Amino acid sequence: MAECHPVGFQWVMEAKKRGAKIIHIDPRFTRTSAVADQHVPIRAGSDIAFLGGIINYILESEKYFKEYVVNYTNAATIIRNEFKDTDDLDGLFSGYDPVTSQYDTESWGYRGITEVAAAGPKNQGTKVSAESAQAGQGAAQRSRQGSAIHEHELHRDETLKDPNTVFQILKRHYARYTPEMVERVCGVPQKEFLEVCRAVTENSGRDKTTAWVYSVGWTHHSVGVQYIRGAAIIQLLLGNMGRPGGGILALRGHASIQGSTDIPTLFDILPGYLPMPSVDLPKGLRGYIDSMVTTEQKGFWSNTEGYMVSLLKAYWGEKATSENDFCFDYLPKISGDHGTYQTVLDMMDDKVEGYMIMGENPAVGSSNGKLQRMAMAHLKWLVVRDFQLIESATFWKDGPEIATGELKTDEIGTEVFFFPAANHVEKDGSFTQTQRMLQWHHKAIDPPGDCQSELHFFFNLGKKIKSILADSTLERDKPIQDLTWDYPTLDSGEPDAEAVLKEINGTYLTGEKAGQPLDSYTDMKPNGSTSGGCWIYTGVYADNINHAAKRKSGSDQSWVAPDWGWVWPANRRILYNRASADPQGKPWSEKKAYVWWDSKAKKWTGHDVPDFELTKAPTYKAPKGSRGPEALSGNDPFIMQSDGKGWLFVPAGLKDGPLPAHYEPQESPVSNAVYPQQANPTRQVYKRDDNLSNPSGHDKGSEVFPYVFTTYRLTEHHTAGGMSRFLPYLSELQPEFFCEVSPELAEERGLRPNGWATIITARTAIEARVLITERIKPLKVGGKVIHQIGLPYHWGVGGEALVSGDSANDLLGLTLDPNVHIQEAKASSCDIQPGRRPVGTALLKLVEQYRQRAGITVNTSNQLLSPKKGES
Amino acid sequence: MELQKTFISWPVIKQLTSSDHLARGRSSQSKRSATLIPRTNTADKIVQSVCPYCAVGCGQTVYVKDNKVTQIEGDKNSPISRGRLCPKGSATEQLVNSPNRQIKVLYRKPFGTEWEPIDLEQATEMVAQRIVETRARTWQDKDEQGRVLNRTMGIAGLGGATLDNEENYLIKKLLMSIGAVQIENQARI
Amino acid sequence: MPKTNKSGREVPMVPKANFTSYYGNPIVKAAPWGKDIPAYLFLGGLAGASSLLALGAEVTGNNILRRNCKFTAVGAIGASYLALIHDLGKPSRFVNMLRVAKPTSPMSVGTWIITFYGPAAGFSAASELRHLVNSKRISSLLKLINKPAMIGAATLAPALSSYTAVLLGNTATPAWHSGFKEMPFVFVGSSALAAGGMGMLTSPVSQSAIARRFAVAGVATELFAIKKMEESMGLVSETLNSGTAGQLLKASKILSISGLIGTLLIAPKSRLGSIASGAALVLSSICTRFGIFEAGQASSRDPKYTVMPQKSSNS
Amino acid sequence: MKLQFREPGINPAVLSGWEDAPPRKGFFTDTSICIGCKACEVACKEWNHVPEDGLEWLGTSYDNTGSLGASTWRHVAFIEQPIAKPASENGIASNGSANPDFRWLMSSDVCKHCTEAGCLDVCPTGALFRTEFGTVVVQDDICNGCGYCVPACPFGVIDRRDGSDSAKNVGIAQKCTLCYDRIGAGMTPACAQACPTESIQFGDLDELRVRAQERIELLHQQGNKSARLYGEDPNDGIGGAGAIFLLLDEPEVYGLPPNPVVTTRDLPEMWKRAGAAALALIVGLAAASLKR
Repeated sequence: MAECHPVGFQWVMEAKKRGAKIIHIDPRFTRTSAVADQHVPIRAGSDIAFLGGIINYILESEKYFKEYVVNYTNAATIIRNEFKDTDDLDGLFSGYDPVTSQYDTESWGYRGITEVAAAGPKNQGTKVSAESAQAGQGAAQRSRQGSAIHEHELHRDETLKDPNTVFQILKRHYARYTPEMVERVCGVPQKEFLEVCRAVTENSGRDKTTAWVYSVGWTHHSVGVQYIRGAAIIQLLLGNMGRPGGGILALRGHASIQGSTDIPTLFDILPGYLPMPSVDLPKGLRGYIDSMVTTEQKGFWSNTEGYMVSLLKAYWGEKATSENDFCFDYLPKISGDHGTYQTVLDMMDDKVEGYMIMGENPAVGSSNGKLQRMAMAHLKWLVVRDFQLIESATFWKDGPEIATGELKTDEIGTEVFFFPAANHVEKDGSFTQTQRMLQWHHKAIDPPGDCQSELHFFFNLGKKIKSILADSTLERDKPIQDLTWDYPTLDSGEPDAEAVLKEINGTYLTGEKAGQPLDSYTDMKPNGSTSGGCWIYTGVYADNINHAAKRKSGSDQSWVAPDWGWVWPANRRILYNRASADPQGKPWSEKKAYVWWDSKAKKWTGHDVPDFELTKAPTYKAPKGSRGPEALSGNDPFIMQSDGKGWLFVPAGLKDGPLPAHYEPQESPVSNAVYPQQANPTRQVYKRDDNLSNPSGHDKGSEVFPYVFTTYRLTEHHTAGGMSRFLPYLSELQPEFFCEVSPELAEERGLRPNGWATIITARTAIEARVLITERIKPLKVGGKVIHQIGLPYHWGVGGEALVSGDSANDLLGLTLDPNVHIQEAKASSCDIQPGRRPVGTALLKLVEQYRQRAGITVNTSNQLLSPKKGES
Repeated sequence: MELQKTFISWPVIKQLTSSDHLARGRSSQSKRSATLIPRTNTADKIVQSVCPYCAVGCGQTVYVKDNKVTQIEGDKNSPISRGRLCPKGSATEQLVNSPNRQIKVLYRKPFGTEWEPIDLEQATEMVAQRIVETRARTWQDKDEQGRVLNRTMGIAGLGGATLDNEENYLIKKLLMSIGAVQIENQARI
Repeated sequence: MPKTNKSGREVPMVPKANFTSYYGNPIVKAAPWGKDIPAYLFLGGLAGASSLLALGAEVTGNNILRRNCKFTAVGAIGASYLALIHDLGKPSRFVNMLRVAKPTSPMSVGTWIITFYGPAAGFSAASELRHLVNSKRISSLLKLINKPAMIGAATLAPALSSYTAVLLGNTATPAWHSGFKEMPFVFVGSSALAAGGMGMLTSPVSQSAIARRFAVAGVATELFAIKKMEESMGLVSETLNSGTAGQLLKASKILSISGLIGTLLIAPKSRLGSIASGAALVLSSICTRFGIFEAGQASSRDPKYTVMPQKSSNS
Repeated sequence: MKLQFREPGINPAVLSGWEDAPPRKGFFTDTSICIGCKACEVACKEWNHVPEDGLEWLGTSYDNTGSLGASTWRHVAFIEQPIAKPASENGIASNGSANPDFRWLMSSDVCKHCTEAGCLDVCPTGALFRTEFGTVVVQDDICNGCGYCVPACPFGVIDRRDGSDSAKNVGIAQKCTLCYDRIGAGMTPACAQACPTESIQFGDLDELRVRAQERIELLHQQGNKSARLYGEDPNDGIGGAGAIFLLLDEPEVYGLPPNPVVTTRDLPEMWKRAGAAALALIVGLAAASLKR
């Protein structure tokens, strides 16, 4: 956190000053470790074992927060008898189909609920955007649009004794995650692990809360979502959710990466986490809504239709009517994974003609860099919009494949357009930061030369497309013709960003308030009388005020600082904050008071906007047959969940299991010590010769790639370098690509300080300067010494940046998490050798030699189901 | 007169006639030093902004003089950052005023070996044409089972995490209308 | 066990540097000066001592020597000006040197010295040429100022010859600062032997007895002072015996001793011997100045010379 | 006219003709909370338009800056070191039992703005001067690049800028000005304002000294015996620094001199010696002249 979010880290240092203990769990000793009370070096890719160990510790030593767990989580809920756990099935959960490599999640359901929280169509329910998991608005939540679950229908045992309660299942599931197992899998000595357990549990309860902070070190795995789930279970057991100083905080790396998930430029969702319509849903808007929401839907997803219709009204305005299903079928339909990696593979296969890149640098920043660049050479046309001539714009000229002869400039048919972009001081607009806060940035100057904002460019582009197709009579062109695209413009011709924000916020279309902005998403109507581009953002423009631009000094307001920016939803700073009070509505402790029930005024109040219906008493019991918010009882703090409870066990919505189980990465130097199943049996693999994998575990050839490498960022650079490697002040601070190795590994491989090393995987080989450091410790894993190599990934090969170098991402292959389609970038295997890599075709030869030595084919490590013992 | 003034302001004279006999302080101060003011004081315009790098969302104050950004620093009022910035945030002024920043549209013909200059309007028009053509070529009305698709799989996008919400909104809206579904950003990566 | 250096000679074992440096990086910075500054150390010293010797020649009636010394002085000081200006980062701002007069700054003091010394030496030398001037008025004017100029130059001369030692000593450069007590004597000795040597080089044997004696006194002073200086420098004295500085100072010693022998034995008898001995002495002075300059630079580059003495003064 | 070279305990600004000087300003750099982010380096360069200082990878931990210099006015040092004491004793960088013998020190170095400043003393042009805030500043409109200040600094802070003539202030001595322009307008110096963790604090020096004292006492209480203050003692060899530091190890580990003394302290003695030598020269000449 100190490394990549130094300014956010000031609050950690502040907490430390007040006595907080800081524990840093990371393969490397980073700037964070330097000031932490405890640094725990861990084997990359083993975190679920570590988290599972903590869960086991909490349960075994009965350190969980009982009142919280019983009332606010689904611990007491009874799961179907048919459910079988990993203990029974060699590391699989019940419902696995070896043919499709997918789970039928039916057996994971709640007993007594027929279609247990079946979140929309089963194959759609979990197509949750990658980092929405990070947003805390995760996979589980969005698929929360399950059938109503009323307490009277649920089988619950609040004594938590029934063997089929979530609690007992949890206990059994994690029983094998002992301190010994943690040591064996993670390479963390038991003493050190138990120190963490003690610190975390002692610092949780009524008076204290513990926070977990993570970044892509957790999401970049073939089991990434389950990493976060592991932390979620811990936080729910310890009562750390919905409370100040608690939670699971995702630290995100781009100014508005949260915003680009909320208002997504992502294939599987529409604004506000509404799922993209899928081809296999029943027809029309009705089919779409019904697949998610039943008539008795509980919680705030019950108004999904209002959100969706308002969105359609925002898109197609008056053309969207109840008669034509509000133009629902204008929306394109998805039919599987169309994520960025799938798209790149489709480019390789010449299925994609055009590619528009805006403020990204996939040639350097995406995994399997060679594939990225080769794929771009297959395009008909490419648009790159950036501040500088990044490597993705110049791959045809000076990319590494030109050097190896795999590409020849005059044989690349891709037509390339480079458009210079305006930066944040040259345009009005809002960023949504990592805690869901929208902050407006004001335009200070006009952009220079041809530079334009995306707002301006896409507005113009839209107008041009509309005008080209204005006279078309084709059905397919109607969505374009009917699209509302008439934003007021400034003198420069760019659209007024506030007008767009207002459209996002939503407005009343009829009645006396017609034209007025909506105050809250609860105002959204399914009858077409409201519009709104992103329901969760409704309220940001309430009362015709741009609340994102609120700038009341932090020193002039309470510590929650509600008058700085605007946080979705409803300017609420902590989600599910009803949980900060006990079931009776009183703060768990004075020290941790945040939101509470004021019994005199008969309403919820506190430091933050209560995440609960204001006048719903803690004692309220939802009547039979109620739906929507009404169906939430007074002690159901998790108001977006279909049962109002925090989910220790996820009965539906996840593709790879209701509970996190430790699986090894796609490429691991060890076999899974916890289960016979080696890796996530539902991970997404690509059996292609442009995406080969190293042998893993005890497979033959795995000894050729004996080391683990992990990629990361440095304080001094920004992701793929487009905003840092072109600036002298940042480039000089970290001018070259280097690898971090332990003195022991340096000795083993003959690496010299400040010399060069070549790092090899089945994909390619790259070179880096050698930084030998005691900050990297060899770990003892199951009696074997595991060396890890650290690779910052900021550099790329090209001719335009001030500093360049090989790209660490070139080493990575594509293996994805099945829930969110994020690549495994944080734990892979490799070899390292002293000296510089060969150039030209010699480089290709070197890699080929390695492939042959390790016996690599397209099937290597791509068998999803591990062979049973004795089969092999 | 002028000469006399110069003579009197000669530091040697000041040194001998003031308490700063050793000429280590006040008497050595140049006129420029004596009248120095920070460039933030002479800004025409001070604009509130947000750091464009990571997602912490640190407040920035942008100082503008003669339609040029002269300084960008932390906004002390921000309850998130309290005026502080990391090295990247501190380099924002250089990001904005970078002398090597690309400010012209460039075009590379198919099989071309070099960039060529091109007019912005023309380039935008060409992109619009490419989109329309590709869309027509790759349009999918229905799948093999006759279910509605209404899409093109021939156009993809990547980017958004560094952009404004309003921009992402327009991009998504436009691409939904043309039926391009493969719109992705860093959040997947 | 005694350590041997490259030449195989035993050198005293230096206590091992027992400290942790920051990646071996220097702590203090070496002066950003090029060859101009050691050249100036030589030239300034030569000028000063020559002005003094000119006075001695005047008193003893050695007119040719007097004239030659004056010319040496003015040439040397002229070259000094050029060297000093050339070494500035902003030569055009040379005049800013006269903004202030700072007794805490040897360079400021030196500037004021050469500001007055230079014209004095100039006029003094010019008066030697008065018979070449046609104008009677100028010629008599030159005659008039001859004595005041000569005496003026001679008065400032000792300061000019010695202050440069303070210029070096008043720094954090270990080799320069640690030798500050003896270095003025090294420098005046070096100045004297250079001026004497230059006198021998330029003037007839018959005229240069005083120059020889001046040079002998200079050599004796310099050799003695340098030995003393080495002793008081402690650990840092290593820098006088190693690297470029070591070579230069060794050359200086050989030259000065052979110059001394020549001065005593051959120079009084032979013009050629006088020239050779004088040249050796002049070269010796050059080597001394460059050697001490280089020793200082080398001592700045190795953090141990900064840290070790400070640590021992600490405890 | 009394030529007082030093007068310990007095605001040096007052001694330099600023009878009406405001409280002396300074930095307190608490390295125990430094996270090595280098924001100070960049913020300083950005505000002061200090040019880039080389794109060389040094391989010295995360430090690719090397040292302070003409184009580096803040420098973050990174020291990876084994430590000999148990982790619990080290309240700052104790890093768990797996690595109890290792710590990573970071420290942002800067000009010390000495009470007795060698660079200022030796400057022949008055380009370097003592400001009303008690700080030491080079006036780049005056400096002629004589370079004398460079070897005079016992910390190796100031340097003359090299580079092509077109670059800014080439040939001129450069160093931290403690943002003379900013503090004159009541602002915080760029580095201190940027510092995310308040490792760099700016303020009235008297107050910073108190803060530093409190902090060191706390650390000592927590058992961090190796923590020490640097430059805070008005009786040290430079009369105390205007930029004081809290270090976790010996100064030289960070590239700082352990016990620097301003050279000017010895200057009276030097002048005496030079006088004696000058006299000796006269005596030598007299002897040479007399001995006939």
